Amino acid sequence: MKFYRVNVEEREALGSYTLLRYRWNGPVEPGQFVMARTAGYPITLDPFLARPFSFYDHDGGVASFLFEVRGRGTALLDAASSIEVTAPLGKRFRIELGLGRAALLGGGIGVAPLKILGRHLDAMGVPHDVFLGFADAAASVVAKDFPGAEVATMDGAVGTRGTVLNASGALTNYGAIYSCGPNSMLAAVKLAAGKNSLCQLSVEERMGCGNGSCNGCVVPVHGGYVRSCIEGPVFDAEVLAW
Amino acid sequence: MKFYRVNVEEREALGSYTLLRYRWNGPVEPGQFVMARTAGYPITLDPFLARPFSFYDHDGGVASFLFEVRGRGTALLDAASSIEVTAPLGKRFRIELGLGRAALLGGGIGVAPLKILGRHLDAMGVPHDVFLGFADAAASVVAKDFPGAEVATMDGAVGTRGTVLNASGALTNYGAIYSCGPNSMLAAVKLAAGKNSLCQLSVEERMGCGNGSCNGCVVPVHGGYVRSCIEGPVFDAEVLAW
Amino acid sequence: MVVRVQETGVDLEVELFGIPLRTPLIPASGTLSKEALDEVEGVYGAMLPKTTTPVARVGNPPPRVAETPAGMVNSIGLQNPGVERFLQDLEVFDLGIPLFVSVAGDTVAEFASLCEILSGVERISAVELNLSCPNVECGGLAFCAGASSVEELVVACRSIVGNKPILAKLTNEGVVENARAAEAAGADGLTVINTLPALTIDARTRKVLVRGGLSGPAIKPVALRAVYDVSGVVDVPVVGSGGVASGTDVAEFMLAGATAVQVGTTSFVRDPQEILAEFTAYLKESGLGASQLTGAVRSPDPGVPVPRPKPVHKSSRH
Amino acid sequence: MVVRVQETGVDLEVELFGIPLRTPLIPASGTLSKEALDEVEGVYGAMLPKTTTPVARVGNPPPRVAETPAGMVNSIGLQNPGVERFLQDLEVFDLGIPLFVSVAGDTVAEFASLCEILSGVERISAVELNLSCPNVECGGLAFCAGASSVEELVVACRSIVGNKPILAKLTNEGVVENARAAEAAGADGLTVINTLPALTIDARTRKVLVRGGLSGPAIKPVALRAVYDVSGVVDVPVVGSGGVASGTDVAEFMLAGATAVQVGTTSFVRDPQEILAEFTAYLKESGLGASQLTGAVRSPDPGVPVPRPKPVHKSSRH
Ligand SMILES: Cc1cc2nc3c(=O)[nH]c(=O)nc-3n(C[C@H](O)[C@H](O)[C@H](O)COP(=O)(O)OP(=O)(O)OC[C@H]3O[C@@H](n4cnc5c(N)ncnc54)[C@H](O)[C@@H]3O)c2cc1C
Ligand SMILES: Cc1cc2nc3c(=O)[nH]c(=O)nc-3n(C[C@H](O)[C@H](O)[C@H](O)COP(=O)(O)OP(=O)(O)OC[C@H]3O[C@@H](n4cnc5c(N)ncnc54)[C@H](O)[C@@H]3O)c2cc1C
Ligand SMILES: Cc1cc2nc3c(=O)[nH]c(=O)nc-3n(C[C@H](O)[C@H](O)[C@H](O)COP(=O)(O)O)c2cc1C
Ligand SMILES: Cc1cc2nc3c(=O)[nH]c(=O)nc-3n(C[C@H](O)[C@H](O)[C@H](O)COP(=O)(O)O)c2cc1C
Ligand code: FES
Ligand code: FES
Repeated sequence: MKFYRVNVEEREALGSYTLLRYRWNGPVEPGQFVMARTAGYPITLDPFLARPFSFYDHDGGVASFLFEVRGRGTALLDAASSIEVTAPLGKRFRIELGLGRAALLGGGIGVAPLKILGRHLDAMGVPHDVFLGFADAAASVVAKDFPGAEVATMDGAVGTRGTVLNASGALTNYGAIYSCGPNSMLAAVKLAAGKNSLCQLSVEERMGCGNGSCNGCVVPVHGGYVRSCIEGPVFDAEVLAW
Repeated sequence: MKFYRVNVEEREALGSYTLLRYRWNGPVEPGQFVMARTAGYPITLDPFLARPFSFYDHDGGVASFLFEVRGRGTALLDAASSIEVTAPLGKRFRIELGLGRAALLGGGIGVAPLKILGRHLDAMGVPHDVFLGFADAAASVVAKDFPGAEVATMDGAVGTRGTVLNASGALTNYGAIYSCGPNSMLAAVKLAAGKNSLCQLSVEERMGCGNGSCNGCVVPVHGGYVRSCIEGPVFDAEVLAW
Repeated sequence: MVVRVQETGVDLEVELFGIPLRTPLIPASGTLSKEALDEVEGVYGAMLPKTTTPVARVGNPPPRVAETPAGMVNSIGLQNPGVERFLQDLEVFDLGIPLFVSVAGDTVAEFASLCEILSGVERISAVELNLSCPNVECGGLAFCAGASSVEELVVACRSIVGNKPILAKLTNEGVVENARAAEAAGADGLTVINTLPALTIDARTRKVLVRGGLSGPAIKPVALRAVYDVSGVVDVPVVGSGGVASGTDVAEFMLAGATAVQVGTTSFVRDPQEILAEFTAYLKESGLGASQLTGAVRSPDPGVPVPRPKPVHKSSRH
Repeated sequence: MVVRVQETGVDLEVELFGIPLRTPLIPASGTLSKEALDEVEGVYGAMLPKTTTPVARVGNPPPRVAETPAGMVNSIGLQNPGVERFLQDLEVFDLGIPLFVSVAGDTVAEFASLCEILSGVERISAVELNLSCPNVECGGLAFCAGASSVEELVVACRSIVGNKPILAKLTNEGVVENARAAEAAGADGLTVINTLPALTIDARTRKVLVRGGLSGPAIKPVALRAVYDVSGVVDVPVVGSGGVASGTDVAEFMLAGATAVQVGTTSFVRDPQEILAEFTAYLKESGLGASQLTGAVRSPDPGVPVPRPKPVHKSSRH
């Protein structure tokens, strides 16, 4: 896998999350992700693997991802001035015109790809509502970057008390549903979406390579498993055997 | 092994070598060494082991070591702003009064401990000559920090052409001989020193721990091996089975 | 390849059981997908796709991978579309270099049937037997759990694969004995080693995360030992595998006795082009051709030391 | 130990074959010298000095250690002053905690004679048999190269060591079979695992640097697998060893099935006090006592997940 060394242009603290910007000129599609790590010599052994992050946005040659510090990899990314990234990877959210209103549902750090997706929907004139669910107020800080979004927090500190589905209510009136968050939430969204709308889910599975080589990042589909880094991370809900 | 995190106070480029200073208040004896590495999280896995360095000097609460970048460990030390060091380790050069003039012979990066040793000899009123051998002019830059020292370079670019023993000539007139450098040089110094003077050699062997625990750093003595991190790194020449 | 020598002044070519490889690098089976092929142009001396089995395997449920210190544990379960489909798609793996194919089955008969099928495919230059997979006829013990089982399998495959060379890929446990057995049974070369049995635990959830095979830099010293020991007792060429992460590592494996070297896990985190570039630089500094390295640590006169390369890391004085 | 529990509100005590250990940590044999003892006060539940042999051994010529990715290879050659001298100096290792002694010999008779000597030393609480050393009566194969050899050795030691518990320390190769054999032969516990056979090469000089045993974080997943597999088939307690580098690692080994855990190589690069502090914090967060962890990954209900600890690394925004 080829990595490119880039300088961190800006790092913004957004409550529990960090928004990291770096210069990237190539195309970035909503739903795509990047493997990122701190720069090594020539590779880092600790952590050894790079980490996958959805693109948060890409604007004027600057790409960004939003992340939560969970372990060693993200802690280092939260401090480094120079990082290494792959080219954008994976399948994008598919946008279809003429389906009517779209609902975007993000859970926790899974709100990340909804930013760039929302911009693309706007550009293509697709009306949409955004629903964001967080654990608590600190995690919900990023919501300020989603004007008009409905927010829910598990502890009720901000917005509706409960999950993102408590904020959204029924989804059956939407022609397209896009969602990213913990797999358990995606399963709930799939159920709530029913079968009549386009329902695209961005899944999260542990990755080895990010370029299809290791077969590590699979998700269950009817009849077997497929790699989420190549066939995903965005899947049509009905494809997933959840 | 206990490591202390210290800030690099100053890093000075001296030709092929780097002089690194950090704040250290405890006592440091000439000939002692330190295990050093870049600060980790909580340990570094790459490199995994810390590296041994002789003290170059210790003055007014600031300790220093002089090093040559050889591999990954020294390359990182050459760039880090915060490092981790152990307390001073190992046996010191023994200074005996009344032996007459002392000769200090350093080879390459082995000149390092002669700086602090020379200062101690001065303080105790022991007259001494310093002879320094280097590969080439770039390595010999540090000689400027040893006023009055005789220099030799292998390529003859600075001082006498040849080894440190070409610069010093016969050693039999000295009452005490102190040397540090590659083990092959130390063996030559031992031979040249003969048996009538105090001859103390600081040896260099690969180390695992630095505190006597691994039995890795042994040198041959009559009847077996001893650990150079505990029984050394400074040995009486006659002890060594070279 | 002549072009490459002229370009760099360095002879990267090696010969593996009579097959010239333009570089001694081979992708380790199961670590290079067709989607990543365009990244590796010019790097490898032979191509080696993921192990194929008689019928498709869905593989194991996730999580399948977990990071470990300087390595990773995987439990893929040989997910693959089966040999028929594999051969239909074989063309994408044809990069104009020798094409090796890795096979595995549940029984000796399955291995043999795969060898028979492949024997008819001209484009395939050699067959690697993945002996780490469980032998269902022996209570699920791996085929390389015992020398007699290795021998039986290699004999069966050897007799049916025609004139294609066979590489027997061994695990670390019992590797020297198994290497002798494989050679005696007619293997033309040995791949040493596969992943080490390992397990990871998530202390937070108090659950097993992945039970599988350890690969990556962590296992390099174990693999080097196996290559060194095996190449000391067999006459057939040894292909090194396990933790290769740099050009120096490639050299170390060859010096230890390998004729060619596989790059696996590290290709997930590093551009293999860099590994080839480093290896090329090493050869240039040492003044040797790649093939001269094989087993050179056993030479009584290892020659002039290679000058220490200047460290990449640049000093930031302050 | 009661003091400790009151101090931290955490119960660190475990019981190993009836011996209470105030913490589950034990120094791995050969990795803690008397010179370093004052650094480890309060950390360990039992003391375990370097393996002793019937007569002094000078050990192997240097170089004896080489760094590897996340680990090191050592070839010390059991340098030690012999059992007589060892017992004279034993006092320095008496930190008021149970004292275990590791023994090795060239033959079964040598092991047995060591056990006989130690059986008379009241201060010694248990004996660890270092089965990784070569058996000169079996062509230099290690004592743990086969289950029958393990059994013979343990039986001989068991009968002569009196009422002191025996820990059989096994290498990774064949560990499950050997564990069964050792238990059947009367071992009271098993230490799992010793270093992995490994080799390092210096590509610059083109020479073997160190041929010996790999230890450190690199081998942790291999050791965890061995602990998990062994503890699944024996009833005697398992002591984990291999790559323990943090408090989380201690927890992982115990969750996998270990009753106590040895810290070896990492103590060269880290203050073991930190490991104990991290482990204590883990217990605090999980609300469990140390002894409740043993084998908990096998429990059908592993309980509430431990909250993710806040990362140490502080963000430096810019
Ligand atoms: C397609 C995709 C997109 C993602 N997008 C984002 C994002 O935009 N922002 C964000 O904060 N996180 C995102 N994640 C999750 C993110 O990759 C993990 O939080 C991160 O890998 C944790 O690394 P760590 O070193 O901090 O944690 P550790 O727990 O120390 O990591 C150890 C290992 O487990 C893996 N791992 C741990 N947690 C996860 C997880 N939840 N998902 C996948 N792998 C995991 C790591 O990659 C690493 O290999 C995404 C994951 C995937 C698969
Ligand atoms: C008591 C003692 C004092 C020393 N004092 C100094 C000093 O003042 N200045 C200085 O520049 N160097 C000194 N050295 C040598 C220094 O430790 C090595 O140059 C350094 O460890 C190289 O590390 P590296 O990561 O750059 O090289 P690498 O080659 O990448 O190191 C790989 C491994 O080999 C070991 N190693 C490599 N070369 C040596 C060597 N020559 N001696 C010991 N271990 C080695 C490393 O410690 C490490 O474990 C001393 C060595 C000893 C034993
Ligand atoms: C994700 C993954 C999948 C693998 N799949 C196979 C396989 O299908 N067949 C096989 O023989 N080896 C397989 N291996 C083992 C590698 O080919 C290689 O022998 C091993 O990983 C050690 O080399 P490395 O450390 O360079 O990865 C796999 C390894 C990994 C990491
Ligand atoms: C330098 C060194 C010396 C060792 N000496 C012994 C020994 O004398 N007896 C023994 O049983 N194990 C010995 N070992 C093995 C350790 O006790 C331990 O089992 C092994 O290193 C794995 O644990 P670790 O990764 O925590 O070091 C030694 C290990 C090292 C690194
Ligand atoms: S992460 Fe390796 S195949 Fe998807
Ligand atoms: S370096 Fe470990 S004993 Fe000296």
